[in-house]
Amino acid sequence: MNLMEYQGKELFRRCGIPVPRSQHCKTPDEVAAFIEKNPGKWVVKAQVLMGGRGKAGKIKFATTAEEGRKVAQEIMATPMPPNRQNPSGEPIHSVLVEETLEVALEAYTAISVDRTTKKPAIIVTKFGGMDVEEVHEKHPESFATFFVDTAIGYSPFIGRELAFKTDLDAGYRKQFPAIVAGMYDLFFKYGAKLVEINPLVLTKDGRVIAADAKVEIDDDALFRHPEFKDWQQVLPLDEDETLATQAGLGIRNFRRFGGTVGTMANGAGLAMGTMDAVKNAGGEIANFLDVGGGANAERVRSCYELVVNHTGAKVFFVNIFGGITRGDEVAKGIVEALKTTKSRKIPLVIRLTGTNEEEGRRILADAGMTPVETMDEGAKRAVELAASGVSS
Amino acid sequence: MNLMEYQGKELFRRCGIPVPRSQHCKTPDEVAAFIEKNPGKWVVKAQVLMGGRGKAGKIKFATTAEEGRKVAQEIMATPMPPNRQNPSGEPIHSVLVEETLEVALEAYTAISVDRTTKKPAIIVTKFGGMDVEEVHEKHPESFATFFVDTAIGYSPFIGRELAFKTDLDAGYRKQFPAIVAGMYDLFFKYGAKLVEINPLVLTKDGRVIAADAKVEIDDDALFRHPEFKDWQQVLPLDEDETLATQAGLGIRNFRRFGGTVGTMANGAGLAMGTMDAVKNAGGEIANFLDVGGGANAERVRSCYELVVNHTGAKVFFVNIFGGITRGDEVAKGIVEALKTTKSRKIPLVIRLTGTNEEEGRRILADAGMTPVETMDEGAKRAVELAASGVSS
Amino acid sequence: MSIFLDKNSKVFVQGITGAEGSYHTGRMLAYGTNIVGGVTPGKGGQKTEHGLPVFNTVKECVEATGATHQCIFVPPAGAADALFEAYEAGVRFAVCITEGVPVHDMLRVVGATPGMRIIGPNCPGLISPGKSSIGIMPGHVFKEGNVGLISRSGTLTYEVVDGLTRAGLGQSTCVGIGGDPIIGTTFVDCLREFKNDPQTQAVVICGEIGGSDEEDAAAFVKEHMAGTPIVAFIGGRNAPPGKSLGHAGAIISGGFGTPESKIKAFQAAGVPVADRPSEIPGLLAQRMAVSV
Amino acid sequence: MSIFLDKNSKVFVQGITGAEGSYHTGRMLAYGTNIVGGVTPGKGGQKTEHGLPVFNTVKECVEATGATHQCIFVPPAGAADALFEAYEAGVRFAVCITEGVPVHDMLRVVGATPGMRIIGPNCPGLISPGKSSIGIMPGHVFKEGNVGLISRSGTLTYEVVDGLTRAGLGQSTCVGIGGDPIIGTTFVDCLREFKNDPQTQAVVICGEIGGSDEEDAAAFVKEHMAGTPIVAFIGGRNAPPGKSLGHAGAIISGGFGTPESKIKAFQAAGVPVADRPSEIPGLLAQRMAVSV
Repeated sequence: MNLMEYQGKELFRRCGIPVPRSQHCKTPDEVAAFIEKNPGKWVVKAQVLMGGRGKAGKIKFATTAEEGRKVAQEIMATPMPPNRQNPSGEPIHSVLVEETLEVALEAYTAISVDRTTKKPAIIVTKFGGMDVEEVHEKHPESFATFFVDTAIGYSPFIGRELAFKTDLDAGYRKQFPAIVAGMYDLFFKYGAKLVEINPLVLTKDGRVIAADAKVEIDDDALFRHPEFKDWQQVLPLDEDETLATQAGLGIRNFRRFGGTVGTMANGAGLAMGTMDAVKNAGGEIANFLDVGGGANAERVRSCYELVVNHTGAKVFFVNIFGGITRGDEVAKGIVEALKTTKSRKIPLVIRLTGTNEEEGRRILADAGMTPVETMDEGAKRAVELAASGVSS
Repeated sequence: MNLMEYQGKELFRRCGIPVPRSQHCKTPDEVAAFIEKNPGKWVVKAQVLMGGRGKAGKIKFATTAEEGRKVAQEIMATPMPPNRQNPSGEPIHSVLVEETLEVALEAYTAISVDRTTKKPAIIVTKFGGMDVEEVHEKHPESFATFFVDTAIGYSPFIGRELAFKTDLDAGYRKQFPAIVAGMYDLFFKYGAKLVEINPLVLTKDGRVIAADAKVEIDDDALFRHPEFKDWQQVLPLDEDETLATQAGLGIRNFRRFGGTVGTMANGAGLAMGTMDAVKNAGGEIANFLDVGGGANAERVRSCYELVVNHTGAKVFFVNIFGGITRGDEVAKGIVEALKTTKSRKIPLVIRLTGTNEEEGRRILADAGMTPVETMDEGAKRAVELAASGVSS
Repeated sequence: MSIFLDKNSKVFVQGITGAEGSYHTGRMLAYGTNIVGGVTPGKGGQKTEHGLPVFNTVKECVEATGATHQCIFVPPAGAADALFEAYEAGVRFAVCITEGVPVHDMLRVVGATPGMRIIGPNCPGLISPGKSSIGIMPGHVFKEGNVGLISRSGTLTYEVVDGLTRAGLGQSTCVGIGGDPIIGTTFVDCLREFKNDPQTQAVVICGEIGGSDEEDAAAFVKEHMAGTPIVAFIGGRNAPPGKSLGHAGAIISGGFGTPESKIKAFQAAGVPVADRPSEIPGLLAQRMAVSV
Repeated sequence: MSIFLDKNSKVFVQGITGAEGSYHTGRMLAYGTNIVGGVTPGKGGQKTEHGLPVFNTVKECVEATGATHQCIFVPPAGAADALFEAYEAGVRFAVCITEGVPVHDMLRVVGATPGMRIIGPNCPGLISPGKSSIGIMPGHVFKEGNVGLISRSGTLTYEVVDGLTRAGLGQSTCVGIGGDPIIGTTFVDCLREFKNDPQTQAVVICGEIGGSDEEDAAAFVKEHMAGTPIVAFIGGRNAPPGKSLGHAGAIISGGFGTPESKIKAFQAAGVPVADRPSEIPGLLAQRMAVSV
């Protein structure tokens, strides 16, 4: 779960990371009222999850209440422009009104999870305020990383070491270890997978302040933080994620690709393997669908309807290799789905093996269906059926 | 630093340990006003650091506002009766008005620092509500201890293991691991050396509640918790501790014993050794005084006045073996003390060796003083002088 | 031989009275796994439907049964606690089947349990065919033999093994290491064991997009196992970049983690990468024929 | 030989530009300690008044100088951080002079630095007479020889050593282990080293009331060092029970920790306990004569 800037900064505040003075506003009127009461030079920033707010004209300045109302209206009038990963853009429901900083320098720092060392990794470069991947291409030598021993945890020497190694300006040094301490605290306390400050500003009057906040919370840790429930609801799911949720799947278990061969498998690995098999057989994939471990009949039925009603599938390739998932349950679900569904019907290709496969095959046989033997065979048959348009 | 019950319970609350509903009151009027607004059966408990409140009649019940005022007056009218360790008793400045619990069972649990394993130790027995040392004498087999690996920290299995091992009633089991989690959290978060709940009550309606709270904070960790400043001021120092503080010493660096040989040494070990030496030479010790490492002239002067003015010393044995403490500084302090003090003068026996001993001896020689060579020699001479009453 | 697990390994099941725990305990017993008991707090002293003793704590279980191998079927919130409990009770081998364990719990576990071998979490377990199985793998697909297999995926593993078995290539030990970002045992950890296992003559590595475990494995093979017949497969090659498909670990990030990066690494180590699971047995048989 | 420290041990001083750090660096250099540099964040690149290089971090210091022994003179709030910094930089021997380190910091340090030998905190350091000294002990009191000494107290140690030296009994290594509740190195840790040190022929143990380190030491001697001439001393025997005198560790609690308990333990191990420091040389000489 990605947090918006204002949410990330709220967590920064709770963990003692300095942030600019700000007010989160849901309407242009609120913006105007706030600036009215708090004269000064303010920046109004769209609160969205997509990047590229600056380029999209979604960050503007205001010094008067009227100006604040006007720029907020402009910002919120249109959604963020679409990009490849967010084809429908992102609507803007609120803005953050924030003090403008007299910036002397901008650095970059983040904590994330490193798979290789199995440790939290703290990353620093003195080049902040830019796209960090671009900086990494241009100045790879400017980065330093510290992998934290979790048995020790964060200790101030880590911040010092990183500051000296990356040649951070001396103005940062005194405050930097405490800021990283706050980030590490946030990382564990709230189950974050990423805590990123870009830029970490050194102001002309010597303060070090997190001018932006990017925080990603581990979805698996959300059960520990019921307080995020409210925040979760304001985050827009894309269409595929919404459909997945409605079908009772995890938000990442369903994804559409526009082809004609619908797929469903148990387990992400096999689901990806099934797509690979369809591709290898010359077909175009309609979707990725991982029905999950231990799927029951009801879940199978809802997945059938999801693929049939919401993708361009002309055939539905069901590929189950049972471990924790039981073949009889899946077979029951398929039979029931076909019996009860009011959706259009498309040809089914079923591959069913592993746990309780005999019973599953018997249930399918009783309903007049004959499963294929292997994944490749099933993929081939599905691609043929999609091409021919024949009904099963 | 020991905390009073209401302070300990405030920390319990912050760490999620259930405590009875309560109100801390500084006057009988406050007690009456609280009970007036909150009808029910209340218990009024003196807030003191000394044990034995029940036996001393400092815990009383009240069901009406008038009764509350009356018992609070009675409790606060006289100090806690003196005992050997607190010869002047302890004044009562406030009471805790607390809901009475319908007690089904009482257990005991604590976390402290174990020197041998170098780990936090969690201790449990199902026999609570009594003097724990007495319980330990009678039912040593009822205790279980878990030494926590700090790299792992507290994990709920620890609470479960302790509950099963000590045969805690099943009514405790569900809530117990979370309560110990809160205690462990408090232990590290606030730098406690002891967190003790006695009794941990299981109520008749199935709640598990900390009915008392004993918390000792590590004095060395107080710098991390400026918020304890307020609490620190209400804790009564005994007379020796007050004198130590006034002389610029740590509160544990000065203690009086009623004898005639005053002592001062650098380092607690040598200070205790000096007392042993005086005892061995047949003398009665006036005091323990550890002037600390790296003592300067000014500190030496204030210690001289402390011993001369506030003990029954007839002679003052100064025993310095310099490591981090420099002999010249100590010598300067002695000379200056004698020159400037307006206190009565008593014979001095000085032993000065270690770091910068030559310079120190020269300074003393210039002032007409001749140090003794060894600790035993010094002790013997001091005891003789105390007995003879001769002035140096 | 085999790695990590054999006929004599004494296994206990954490969460043995839960629905999943109980069901798979039955299946493991049926496969021949030497399960000696289980743990469910508050049910100590009872017997499971299979007649196994239940204990309140791991410590009691280990003391009473001498169990050495833990199999975890508890909810995500309790997985780290179960691992710590086993570690403190002296257990040094654990398999965590649980899916959805918070990544920070695993960071803490991995950092504070030196010397403990943890398989998973979010994994199907491991099996030494003909000897013993810990986890949820469907035993009848496997066949005893001399191919070691390591996989990040669960069900894809069965697919691959099914092909091996049909081709007459039996397995020494198959380890499903799990697809989470932080796992206890990596490809390299397993390769190190296979290298020293006399039964294992060849290895199949089933990787996935995302992370750098495959690249690390390729580097290890290059340096230490150049003579061993090894075939690799990379799942999710048709997943679009930047989209996270199911496994939290399978997010393509930076240059590492792309199928191209992994294939290149394996090729540099002389390890052929199968285009589809069904090609694996043929490629492996070729390599084994050459090496003999 | 000697334990922990000899002429070649490369020492660096953390907090070398502070008042105490700088002063005692000079004294250690004068004694012959092989100090190769020091650390003060922000002063990297400078030289100390003694001409030693100053580094910003321990890592830089270790990489540039090959230092292996850390001597800490930082304020209490920074002691744990200094130890962790050294540990992560690969240093495995540290002496923490700092007094007033929070007990929880030491609990965390001791639990998370396996394999690191930490002396202290709140200790005078250690000295291998004639070779090297780390800490604040007054070198001129010591004399090279074959008596190992371990003490919880600082200044009392000097008292005892002074007596040994005057009696012609030189020392192999003298370790002031510190008087705090949680210390890195205990009597037993030191005894284990002395047992294997060819230079050390006899040992003096200077204990104190409180804790159970002395009892543990007595048990170790009984089991492993029965033939070695050893004499003990217990400080604070005239401290009243329940009163805490100076050292937080010297609080009498329960049955353990009383002078009686400690004396009894040593006597059971055949270790004579001196009534006063001045008796130690005589008792030790007696034991050494017998054992020769």
